[in-house]
Amino acid sequence: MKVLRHETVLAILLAIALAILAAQSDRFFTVDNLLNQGRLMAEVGLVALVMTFVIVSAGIDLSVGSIFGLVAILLGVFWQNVGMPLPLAIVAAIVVGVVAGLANGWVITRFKVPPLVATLATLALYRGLAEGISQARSVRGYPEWFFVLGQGEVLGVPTQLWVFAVFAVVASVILGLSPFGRATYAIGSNAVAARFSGIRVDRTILAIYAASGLMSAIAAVIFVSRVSTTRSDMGTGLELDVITAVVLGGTSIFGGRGTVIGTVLGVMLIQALKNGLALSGVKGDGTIVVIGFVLIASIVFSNLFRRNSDG
Amino acid sequence: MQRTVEAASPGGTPSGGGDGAPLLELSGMTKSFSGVTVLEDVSFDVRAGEVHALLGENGAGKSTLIKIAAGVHRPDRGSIRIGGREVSFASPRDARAGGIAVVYQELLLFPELTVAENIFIGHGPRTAAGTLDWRRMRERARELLDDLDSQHLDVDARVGGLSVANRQRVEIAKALSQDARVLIMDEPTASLAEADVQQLIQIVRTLRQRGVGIAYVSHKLPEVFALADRVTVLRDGRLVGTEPIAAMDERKVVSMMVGRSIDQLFPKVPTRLGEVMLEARGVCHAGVVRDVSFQLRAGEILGIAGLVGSGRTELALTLFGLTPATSGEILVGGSPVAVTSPDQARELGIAYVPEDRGLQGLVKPQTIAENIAHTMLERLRRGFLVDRARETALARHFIEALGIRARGPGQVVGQLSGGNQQKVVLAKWLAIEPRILIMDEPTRGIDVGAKSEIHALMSKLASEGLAILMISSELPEVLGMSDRVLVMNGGRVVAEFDGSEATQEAVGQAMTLTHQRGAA
Amino acid sequence: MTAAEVARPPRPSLVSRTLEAYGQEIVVFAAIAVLFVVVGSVNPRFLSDSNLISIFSGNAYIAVAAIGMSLVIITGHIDVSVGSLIGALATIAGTLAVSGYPVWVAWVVPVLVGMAVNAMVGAVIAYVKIPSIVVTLGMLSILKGGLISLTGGAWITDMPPAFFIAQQRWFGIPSPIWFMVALTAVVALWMRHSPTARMFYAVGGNAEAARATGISPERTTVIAFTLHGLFAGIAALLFATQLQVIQSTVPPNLELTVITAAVIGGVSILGGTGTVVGSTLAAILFACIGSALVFLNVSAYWLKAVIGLLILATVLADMARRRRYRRI
Amino acid sequence: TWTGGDDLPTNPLACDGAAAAAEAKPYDGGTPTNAPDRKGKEITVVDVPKLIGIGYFNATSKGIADAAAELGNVKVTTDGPTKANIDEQITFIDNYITSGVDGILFAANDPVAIAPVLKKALERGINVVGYDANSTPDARQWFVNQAEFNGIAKSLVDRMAAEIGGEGGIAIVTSTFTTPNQARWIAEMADYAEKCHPNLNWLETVEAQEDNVLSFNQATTLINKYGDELKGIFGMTSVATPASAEAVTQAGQCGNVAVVGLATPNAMKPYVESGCVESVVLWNPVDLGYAAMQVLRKVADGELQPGATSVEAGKLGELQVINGSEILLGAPFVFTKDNVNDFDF
Ligand SMILES: Nc1ncnc2c1ncn2[C@@H]1O[C@H](COP(=O)(O)OP(=O)(O)OP(=O)(O)O)[C@@H](O)[C@H]1O
Ligand SMILES: Nc1ncnc2c1ncn2[C@@H]1O[C@H](COP(=O)(O)OP(=O)(O)OP(=O)(O)O)[C@@H](O)[C@H]1O
Ligand SMILES: [Mg+2]
Ligand SMILES: [Mg+2]
Repeated sequence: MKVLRHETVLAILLAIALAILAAQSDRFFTVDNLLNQGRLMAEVGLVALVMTFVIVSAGIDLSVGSIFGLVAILLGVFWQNVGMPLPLAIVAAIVVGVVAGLANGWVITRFKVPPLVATLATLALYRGLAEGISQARSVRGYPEWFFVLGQGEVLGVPTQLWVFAVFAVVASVILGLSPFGRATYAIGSNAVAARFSGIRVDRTILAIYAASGLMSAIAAVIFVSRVSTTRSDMGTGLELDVITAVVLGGTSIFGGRGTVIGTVLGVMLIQALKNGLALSGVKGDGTIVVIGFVLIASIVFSNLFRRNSDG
Repeated sequence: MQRTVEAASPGGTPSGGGDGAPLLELSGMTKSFSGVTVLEDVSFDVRAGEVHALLGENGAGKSTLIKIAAGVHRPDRGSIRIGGREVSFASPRDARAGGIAVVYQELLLFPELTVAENIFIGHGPRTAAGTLDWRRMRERARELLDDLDSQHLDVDARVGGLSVANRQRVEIAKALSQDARVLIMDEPTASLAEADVQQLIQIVRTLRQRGVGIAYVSHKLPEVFALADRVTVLRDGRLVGTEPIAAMDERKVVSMMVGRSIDQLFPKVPTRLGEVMLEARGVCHAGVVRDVSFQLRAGEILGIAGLVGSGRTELALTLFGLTPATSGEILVGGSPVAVTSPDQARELGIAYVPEDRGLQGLVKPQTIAENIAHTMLERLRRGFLVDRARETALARHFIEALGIRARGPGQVVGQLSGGNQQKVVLAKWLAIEPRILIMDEPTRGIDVGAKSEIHALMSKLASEGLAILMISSELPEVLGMSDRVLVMNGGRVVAEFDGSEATQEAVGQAMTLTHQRGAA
Repeated sequence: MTAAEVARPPRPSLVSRTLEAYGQEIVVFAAIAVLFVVVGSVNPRFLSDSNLISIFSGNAYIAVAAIGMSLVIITGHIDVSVGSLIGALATIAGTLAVSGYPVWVAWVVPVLVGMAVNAMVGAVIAYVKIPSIVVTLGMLSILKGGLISLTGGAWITDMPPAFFIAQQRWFGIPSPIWFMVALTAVVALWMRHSPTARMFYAVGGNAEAARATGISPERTTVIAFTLHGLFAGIAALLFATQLQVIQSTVPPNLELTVITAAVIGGVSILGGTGTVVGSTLAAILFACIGSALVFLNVSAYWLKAVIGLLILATVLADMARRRRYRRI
Repeated sequence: TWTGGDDLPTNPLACDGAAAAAEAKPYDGGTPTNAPDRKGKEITVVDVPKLIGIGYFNATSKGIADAAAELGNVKVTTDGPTKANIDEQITFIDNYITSGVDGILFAANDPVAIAPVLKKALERGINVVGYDANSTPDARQWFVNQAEFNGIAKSLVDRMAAEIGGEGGIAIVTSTFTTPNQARWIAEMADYAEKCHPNLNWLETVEAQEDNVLSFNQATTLINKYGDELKGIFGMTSVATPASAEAVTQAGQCGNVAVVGLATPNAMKPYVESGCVESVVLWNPVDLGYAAMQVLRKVADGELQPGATSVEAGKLGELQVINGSEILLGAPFVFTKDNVNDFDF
């Protein structure tokens, strides 16, 4: 067994980071600020949860950012131009997100296109659809109640943080303890053997990519509610932030290894660095550099530990 | 040109057992992986013009010893001599420079590259300008393959599309391309059908005539006795002994290998046959399975013999729903069923132990318990979750029942030896309590000890009423274990024998004769 | 005669073997041809040599970068940081040029830096055994952030005229086109005929087999990345000297464009196959699409959508082709 | 012609340049809740532009720094996203609110998206002043307007008309169709041209992000596509304009294709000097930043109160307050061969 799991390494790293940052600025380690950070990291966090499944199953989904943008735009278009009632518009937009995810899964399973290539294509495609549909118009003026999701609080905690927490628990249970999770790991480390064991490989993969679309969509709705407007360029570059968080969380990019807890820690660590460094007077560009180093370093460490522990 | 097996006919040509300084001499080899000692003070040498067989159970350390000789692993202790001169290999390149070529157990080829390039990768013929000389590369590849009379092999074909047997040929050609003085072969016949084995034996003999020294690892004793001049046996990483072949017989070798004597190799006890469990009526798949019909009864072991590429695996895949039948009818327990996916097959009580353990059978980085659970995910479900307790219990039960040598349910499968890995595959399918068990090459690459245990298991299961369909390229196994024998060729069932009337000659002949007809 | 002989399909014809080996290149080339015919018939000006020349020279740097990316992917790795690297090298080149160093210094140094940086990256990947996507994701951030913090994002202007190598015309053809064509040709031949280059294919195809054959996957990886750095450096030069102004920031999404070019060009993301001819053709294809949409009066709103569809189409075509030739 | 941007109404100026009667609007900006008395005290200010690393915002932050230095009692830092990305910009501002700055200067990537976080700032008693790109008025106190949309539209179109003799095909290279300012300007330009220069033939508008090589390629494509039909190119960003000029130069079309656009002088000098570009329209972004900083100081000192009609902005003198809570920097400035060398930003 491993002496020191990657998750442990991360937890320690996070603790250290929090300590240092708290020492740097007395405004960092306050309930207010931390909760606020929770609000800011919710979108990336949600997408990262499912991206963990995707990567554990030895896949990757580069199109999340574009689905995010597409759903945001459609939400606005359905509501304003099509004239649906907002709740319906939300549902409809999310459905489209799921379909977009399914399409990814379909191309991957049906035509055996490597996920990276398939989603590279849909990355452009979905973003293009978003821009084409939006015709560069942004939709604004949503009713107040809608902002509860992105700007409101429940029991003093940002709404989306609750959403994130719930999904995080659900996701970690599914991946860690459910038959579906087992299937995901099996597929990730040897898809052929999984198929030969009667595991429904294609169906599982379809489900995973659909879930990826779903979660991107939900994140998009939350985001629109947070910034109270929609634009076709929303979510640009989201995929890299998400993948960084997941990989930092110890999920093996080759599949078969990784946990949701790790991902959550990864997301939190990144957010803590972004915020804490800013508060300690480090500029945005400096922060990016630090995150880059932390990513590489953390993987190096846990690799060394794994090397020593189980040959 | 089919030759019958010269099982147990002692000795190779007298030219063997060449004298003078050994071409390759390994002495006092000790090697451990992350604390685990897998070789301890082993000595082994190869002389010019001899075949020196290296035997031992799975995990005995044969491949490791070979990888040391090939410069892949560095020994912790011990010395390597070539022609009496002490050397040390920093990399496989050094070993090759020293005239040592290896045909590895897990064929190490480049699927995307052509046959010719696979043969010459790293030492291709150069033009004056120092660039690769493709024309000469292809010519020489052609010559080498013709030497191995594999005229049919296209030097421009992508290796990824070749059959196991053909990949094997490419590997050997690759080894010969470096006109090595020492050729090491690690289980070269593990995945070959009889005909190809015979061919390989011929090749090895020819090489020996040319004065090449050959180290030969195999679990198949007949071919060892047909080829070897000397035999060295390892057990648990230690040297048990080195003897001239003349001084040995199968029993002695086996007892040296497993440290006890194996009472019986093919312990099939005839059982009372129950009703028909599985029936195929004119089953076809694409071009590879053609109009196959047969009946399989409870308690019966139905063996399928055939040459490589004869479509036995394809038949199994069709029955198991991986490549659904394009026409024909499959009946399970007398009622017609449509099997279009493995999970359907599983629900029908059909289990399939595939031919490629590593690729199709197991998820090596996962534990024994997890691997067994793969066929049972739905049944182990409690609420939304996998019942860990039952999962572990299940694994414990089978480790017990099948005598899997492992630290426990939590041990990673990749660390087990071949035989025990095969038992885990068997376990994960017995877990579903199948009515029909299809076993494809059930003992491929498995040592005699583990082999006889698996055979014992098979006949026990049969006697408990399981219907077993056994595909094997090892004729003795087919003959020894089957109640009935089907012979397949070109995707067709071309002959059927009752256990009693099935003999080496009859079956072998049926295979080739029909094969000739099929060709014409 | 042997059993396997029966199983052996008849030796495929030269045509079908060419199709198998160079199918993707052919698909992409066909796509370009179709594009030319269609757009040309709608608006002949598209085929005017002035337009073709500016399409090619304006995007040559992507093709050059894609050459290096192809090497890396063929070797079984990937680099998502190339965009940032090119941005950084371009800035270095500009800075040197304006701070009065001789022009050739401003040309050579960035290339050397590119090689050095990527050699390091390659070493970390190969010897510390960290997946390339992880290391390069990190590099992406480091280079991007580092660049801004160092330059403050100030633009670089009034470099000496001699510096603008990409604006020179040789025999009436802009130099970037020469670079693109020459480098592609040389590398393509080298990849086919140099024993060293074949190691990329070996390692990408089966690293373990390569090791057992005496090829060091580690060394090969480092070499591949170092060369990748070389081409990134050259690309950066073309990129930097095309205009009078150098934005000392990272060109947006460049890494995705470059990777896409390589992949659409037929370089298997799984490693072991592909040619740089394919990646260059793919880069040209994208350039043509960008221009063609303007000519076809397709609302620029739909540009990305069209590109996405096109990528999907080429990939599916490739998969269909592979299916035809896959033997099991 | 142009379909993008927002659906807000346009308001083209009179062709003769008679200023449209600016109807006096009441103050519609927001107010910080119980802001501390900052009069004369040293304040820390953060400047969060749309993005960092482009010449234009380097210039504005230079102006801001100058003003701060001149005032002596302001500590100001410029920080922002490397891409014009609303999410990151919001995060930056949010972080600085937490870190407890006294004042925030911003140039919004999206007027509505940025509003909530700005309001949060106001609630925390922070002074908020915008420049270059506005937010919804109630989310900030004042906005320093470099020049009104219709004013910029007028001078751009007038310059173009003058250079190409009032008729011919013209095309536009802009950043993205979603960028609010550019969208507004183009909308205003289209209507103004319709009204005052009916013979200008609007051919096409292309996107080029803030990427100068892409801008160059797009401009080149336009030149190749329309040949002689194309008489002029508008560059709508400080990136697109020099790139377009370069495209015209490299295509050997100087004199045949006019380039008029918004840009910073340094980037344009080569083309202005070579005569390929006659005139560059721009307010002076350094002044813009300078004014914004001055205004923020005045607000902090409580010297600029709602209802004021003008404000004294250091060396820039009196700046007039327009439609409610905006401060007008002045008419857009035109750089030509004669004066371009007097500027360095
Ligand atoms: N790289 C490795 N790391 C750790 N253990 C290893 C490694 N390679 C081999 N082993 C262990 O060393 C022992 C000997 O392995 P080896 O492959 O030499 O046995 P073998 O005689 O070839 O068995 P088989 O007949 O199944 O091929 C096995 O227990 C195996 O698990
Ligand atoms: N690992 C492999 N990769 C690619 N193709 C394979 C592989 N193994 C087998 N094949 C293909 O499948 C066919 C089956 O190979 P195999 O040697 O198992 O014979 P078979 O067709 O399974 O029939 P049998 O089981 O009777 O030998 C071969 O003709 C070969 O082309
Ligand atoms: Mg072995
Ligand atoms: Mg088989």
